[in-house]
Amino acid sequence: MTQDPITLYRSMLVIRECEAQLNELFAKNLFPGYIHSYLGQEACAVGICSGLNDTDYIVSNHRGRGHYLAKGMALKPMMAEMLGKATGICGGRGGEMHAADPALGILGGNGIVGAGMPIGAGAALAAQMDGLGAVAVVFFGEGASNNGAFGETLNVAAAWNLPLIMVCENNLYAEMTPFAQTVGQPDVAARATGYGVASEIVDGNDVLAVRAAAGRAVERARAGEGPTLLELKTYRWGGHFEGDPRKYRTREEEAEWKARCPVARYRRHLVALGVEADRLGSLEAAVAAEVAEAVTFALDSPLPPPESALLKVFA
Amino acid sequence: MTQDPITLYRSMLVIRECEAQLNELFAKNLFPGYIHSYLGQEACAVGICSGLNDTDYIVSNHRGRGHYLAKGMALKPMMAEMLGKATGICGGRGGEMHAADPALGILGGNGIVGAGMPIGAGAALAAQMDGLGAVAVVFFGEGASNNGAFGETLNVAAAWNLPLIMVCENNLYAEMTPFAQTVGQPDVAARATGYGVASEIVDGNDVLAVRAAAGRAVERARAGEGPTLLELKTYRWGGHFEGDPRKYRTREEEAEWKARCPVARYRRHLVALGVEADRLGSLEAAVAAEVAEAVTFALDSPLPPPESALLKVFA
Amino acid sequence: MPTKTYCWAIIDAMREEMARDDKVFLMGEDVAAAGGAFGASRGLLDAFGPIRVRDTPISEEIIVGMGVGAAMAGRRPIVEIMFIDFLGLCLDQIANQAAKSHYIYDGMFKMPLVIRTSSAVEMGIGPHHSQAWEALVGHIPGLKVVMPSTPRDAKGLLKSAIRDDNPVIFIEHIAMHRIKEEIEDDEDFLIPIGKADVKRAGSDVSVVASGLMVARALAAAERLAGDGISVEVIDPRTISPLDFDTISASVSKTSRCLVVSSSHKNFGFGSEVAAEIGERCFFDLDQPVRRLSPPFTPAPFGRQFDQFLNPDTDAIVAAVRDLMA
Amino acid sequence: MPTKTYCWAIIDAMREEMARDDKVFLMGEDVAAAGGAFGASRGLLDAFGPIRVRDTPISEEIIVGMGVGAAMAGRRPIVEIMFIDFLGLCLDQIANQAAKSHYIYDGMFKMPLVIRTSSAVEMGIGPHHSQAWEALVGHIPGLKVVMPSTPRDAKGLLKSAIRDDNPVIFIEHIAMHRIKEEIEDDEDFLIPIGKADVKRAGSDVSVVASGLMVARALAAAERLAGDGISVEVIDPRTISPLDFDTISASVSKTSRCLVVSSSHKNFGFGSEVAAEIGERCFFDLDQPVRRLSPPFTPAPFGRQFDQFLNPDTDAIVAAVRDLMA
Ligand SMILES: Cc1ncc(C[n+]2csc(CCOP(=O)(O)OP(=O)(O)O)c2C)c(N)n1
Ligand SMILES: Cc1ncc(C[n+]2csc(CCOP(=O)(O)OP(=O)(O)O)c2C)c(N)n1
Ligand SMILES: [Mg+2]
Ligand SMILES: [Mg+2]
Repeated sequence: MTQDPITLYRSMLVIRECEAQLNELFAKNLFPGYIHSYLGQEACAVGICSGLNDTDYIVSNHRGRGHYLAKGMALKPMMAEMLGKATGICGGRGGEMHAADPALGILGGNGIVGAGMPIGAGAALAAQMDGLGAVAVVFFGEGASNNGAFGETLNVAAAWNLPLIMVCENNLYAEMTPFAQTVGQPDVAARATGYGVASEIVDGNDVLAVRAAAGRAVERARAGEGPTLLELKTYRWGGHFEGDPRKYRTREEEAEWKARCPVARYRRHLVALGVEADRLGSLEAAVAAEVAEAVTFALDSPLPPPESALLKVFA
Repeated sequence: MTQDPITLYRSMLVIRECEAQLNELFAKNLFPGYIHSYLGQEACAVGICSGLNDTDYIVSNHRGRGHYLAKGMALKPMMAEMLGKATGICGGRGGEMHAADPALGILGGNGIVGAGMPIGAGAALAAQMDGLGAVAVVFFGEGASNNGAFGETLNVAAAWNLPLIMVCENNLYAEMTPFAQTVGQPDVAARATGYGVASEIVDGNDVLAVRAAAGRAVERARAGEGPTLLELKTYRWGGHFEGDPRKYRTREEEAEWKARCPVARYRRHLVALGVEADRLGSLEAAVAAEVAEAVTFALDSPLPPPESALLKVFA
Repeated sequence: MPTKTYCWAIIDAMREEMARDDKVFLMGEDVAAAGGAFGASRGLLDAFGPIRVRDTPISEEIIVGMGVGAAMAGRRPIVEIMFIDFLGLCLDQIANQAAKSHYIYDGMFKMPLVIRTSSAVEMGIGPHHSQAWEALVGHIPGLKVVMPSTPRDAKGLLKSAIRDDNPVIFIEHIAMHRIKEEIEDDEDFLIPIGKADVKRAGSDVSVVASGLMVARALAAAERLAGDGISVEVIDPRTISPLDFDTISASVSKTSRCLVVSSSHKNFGFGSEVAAEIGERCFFDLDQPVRRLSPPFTPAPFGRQFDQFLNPDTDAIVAAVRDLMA
Repeated sequence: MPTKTYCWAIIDAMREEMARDDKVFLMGEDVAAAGGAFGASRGLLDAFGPIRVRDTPISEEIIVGMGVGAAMAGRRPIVEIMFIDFLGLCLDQIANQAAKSHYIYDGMFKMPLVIRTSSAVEMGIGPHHSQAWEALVGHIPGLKVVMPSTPRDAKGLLKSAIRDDNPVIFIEHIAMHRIKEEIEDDEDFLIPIGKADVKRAGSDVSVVASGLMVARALAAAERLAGDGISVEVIDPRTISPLDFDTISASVSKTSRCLVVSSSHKNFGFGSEVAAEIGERCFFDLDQPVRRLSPPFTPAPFGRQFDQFLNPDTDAIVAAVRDLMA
């Protein structure tokens, strides 16, 4: 992935627009099922993936659209997948929590919290065996760090010096429960040391900070220096899924975090760098149009035929 | 449990004798199945349990005789259980890896590495709810610390401030694999901090050091100050089970550790304290005789009737 | 008698039993402050406080495992595993610990542990939130597996499960949460575990239906009655131990048996019933025991697939007609 | 043809396939330096080095899960879970990840993962090392479940499993490690997954026997032949997908069927066979399909219990005589 500032901004915008337009669909009752919104976390996926190649792997979770898009998944098949359409990247079988693209090293999402960690470690192991310098990234929420797979994965990654980057997007809540209420120690990154894994805590709303930390971690991994755990402190603007009344937190807290909007922040940075507002404006319009086109494509696409449920149980 | 020095020594001796006499049975082909010997780790169980009451809980693992005896399980039913006899404390159904005694808070062994940890946390939770100051201890090997249950348990114990003492007997090997080869960081205790759990590394062959550390941990737990992880550095003299040819380590390493014998070491301490060798000698003879009696009792006891396998599936 | 939803029946059962016995407590993900991911523990935190109604970390293995330990130490835990699809993360604690402790330790410990979990079959949420795994846990000795199909059954069975000294897996169906039924207003209203319920009497065909399928079997029976086919509908209510006596008594009478469930055909609920009834009622049967089940595939995302994969009333009607042919 | 033990047949299969395809690698607890907890990977570390033969931490969930990830990234992992009793610690990775990825992702990923595991039924090691869980994994769509009963079958099936692009659970039986058999000395000697094997032809009764029970069924057949009863012994070899065509062809011929296995009766292997054969062969059967299985209890410590709980040759002989009565 390229790292030029405009591309970086564009990548965040695409995610932002997708989430916004999906929420509109949901409000209009046009979305089949749950939406796990990525609004507010755009800098995480984009910062991390901006330093990865197509040959690097990512493993996502239930909140995966940001990851898919940042790693380069094409908009239309991604969007169609979310709506469960036949034109989706998985033919609509995976749906909102499951998309993948082998050509880009996107090894899928997951409906099981934490289950992606061992899968990421396995991809890192394969990459290490291949010896071509590829790395694997696992995205997971802070809630997932309480699952047993977390400790097992950190340990084996350290023991085997795997080129694995564990990216914890700490958005403070796991479903309706504040993370702080389920732990004895609030920083996920602090758990790495005990397993012999390097770690950093990063402002997850600052795409440049995320990108820089990712760069360090990727460099270490490619150099054979082993795994890193990055904890990105961030916030999900929406509920656990759309429609969640968010009784577990205050509207003030939400407003505070929205004021730290990662997209607006990077936009200000670009303006300060001298990028003209016009250029950004037309980029924003272009992205909105592109996403709208993808949404239309997805809406207009047919559902997969029910009988296709019987196919592909086995290779 | 009392803490007087002779009782402490006696407790270690009982374990030592049991292990020695069971190994003899095994050599004579009189033992039905595997023996996971506790030889060399006597100071761990005794040091920990010497500070516990009958109302405190322990949860053991596959290498459990030391724990059972140190917590006070009667010799004969314990020994008969090991041989799977009807007079065993579980009627011989549990066998070598499973004994329990509700009256003494001994909540069983386990054939599944790591599975005792959540059970211990559950007992600690019950103790906390009871509000009577009881604590729960889980014994596990360093190998078990690589299992997912370990991180989950540390986390919840810290989050809920459970009166739980996690006792890792680090005897350097898990079956035939050296611990150091399966981790990125060799101290299990170091993993506690990241989860917000207090920890100590202790010389597991020094019963007084273990007892002191256990005392501190128990005190914290009873005072409502939460969990502690104690890592006791020790060594199992035998193989993973009797008959294991121990190709994964050197006879020199074994000799070094035998020179650090926890029983002999405490005996020297007692002699230095002025206890007469005679008194110790007759204690040793008495314990040997008592264990021999238990072995005879066990050998002479009948097997449970096969049809009893159909009983007690449900309460 | 008050009318309650399936969801409130579950809440009521827990509230009544928690009030009755202070050893009972509830823990699981989002069960306390949020009142349950599906609202099935609303009000319990307020009623019983944070010691007895606890939000856990996302740690399925210790959710069950702490339940095991707390039960061994004298409590009567109710633990919640949000979706039955997550059982793979805690099956060791279920199958090797909870189910075997009473047995291994010669009856010295009771294991009054209820594991509440939900099936989301047919809700279109995709492959990790759509499974019917009652047969999986049905294969484990020492467990009881309960699957209520109506609000009243849910309440009476859950109360029995909480009072039971054995580990009980209690499988709720999210798709049924809002259905309503009149329920006895009696604190000691219990439905026994291990007893099947003849939901409709009939004489021509026995339809054994569980969970979501009970209502469809009843609807099918109604339609078939119009054609003069009299269908007996049996809801086992308890998957393990299965009440074969009730089922075989029915089949001996009707000579025909259809089993309908959300459990995959292969190694599933239907196979267990067909094997045992095929044996017990061999000389009474006019036709082999037939199974209507989802085919042996995962469930893709989307309701259209669920509808295609799972038996509906039409399919039951057709299968019964086939049996009568 | 060289004579090999069951254990060496397994080693040979892995060695040949690892030599043939450098994408194949092995990981598990004690599989490398120690050559396997039961010696079933002796020599592989020396032959292929520490990159391809790896000792793992005691972390069952990631042993399987890393296999899943490595397979998605182009490798062909063989992972070992020491005892099948430990599957409860990794069932999510097996059932939700390995078994479903090809399906969910519309065939974009293959899942050439072999999960080798051992059953220790009847070895007296007690409740956590004594289970026959083939039916448990048999209930999961997307998995293949293979259970060889002889050295030759073990080799041919394991080689097929390694070459298969789907996840395969390969269940070894420790009690059979030392039995010997002649095996073809051919690097491409394969036994197809999904095909049952008629281990002995006969005309009066079909005995479907799996795993440890095959040898007993054959011994029983030998004894019964002396009484003039001709027994056909069918070893399914593959538990899922089950080759019902071969079994039903046999039962159509014999009109009588007994299923013998180490799998619990309830929701077990026998129920699956009895249900399907009871349906397919209903009008051919003279007697119901009978199941000989351990009763529905855990296994206590000690061989006397195992002998009591598990079917032996006498029991098979008696059951066949009953069927003929
Ligand atoms: C094993 C498992 N347990 C529980 C759930 C239900 N669940 C889905 S998302 C979620 C919260 C995850 O929180 P976190 O990891 O912080 O990710 P976030 O949703 O905040 O991005 C839970 C509990 C699940 N899908 N899988
Ligand atoms: C879940 C599980 N995995 C593997 C095993 C096989 N096993 C039994 S003991 C053991 C080693 C345990 O090592 P450690 O925890 O260090 O205890 P130690 O035997 O050294 O006391 C293993 C791998 C098991 N019983 N359970
Ligand atoms: Mg979160
Ligand atoms: Mg050890």
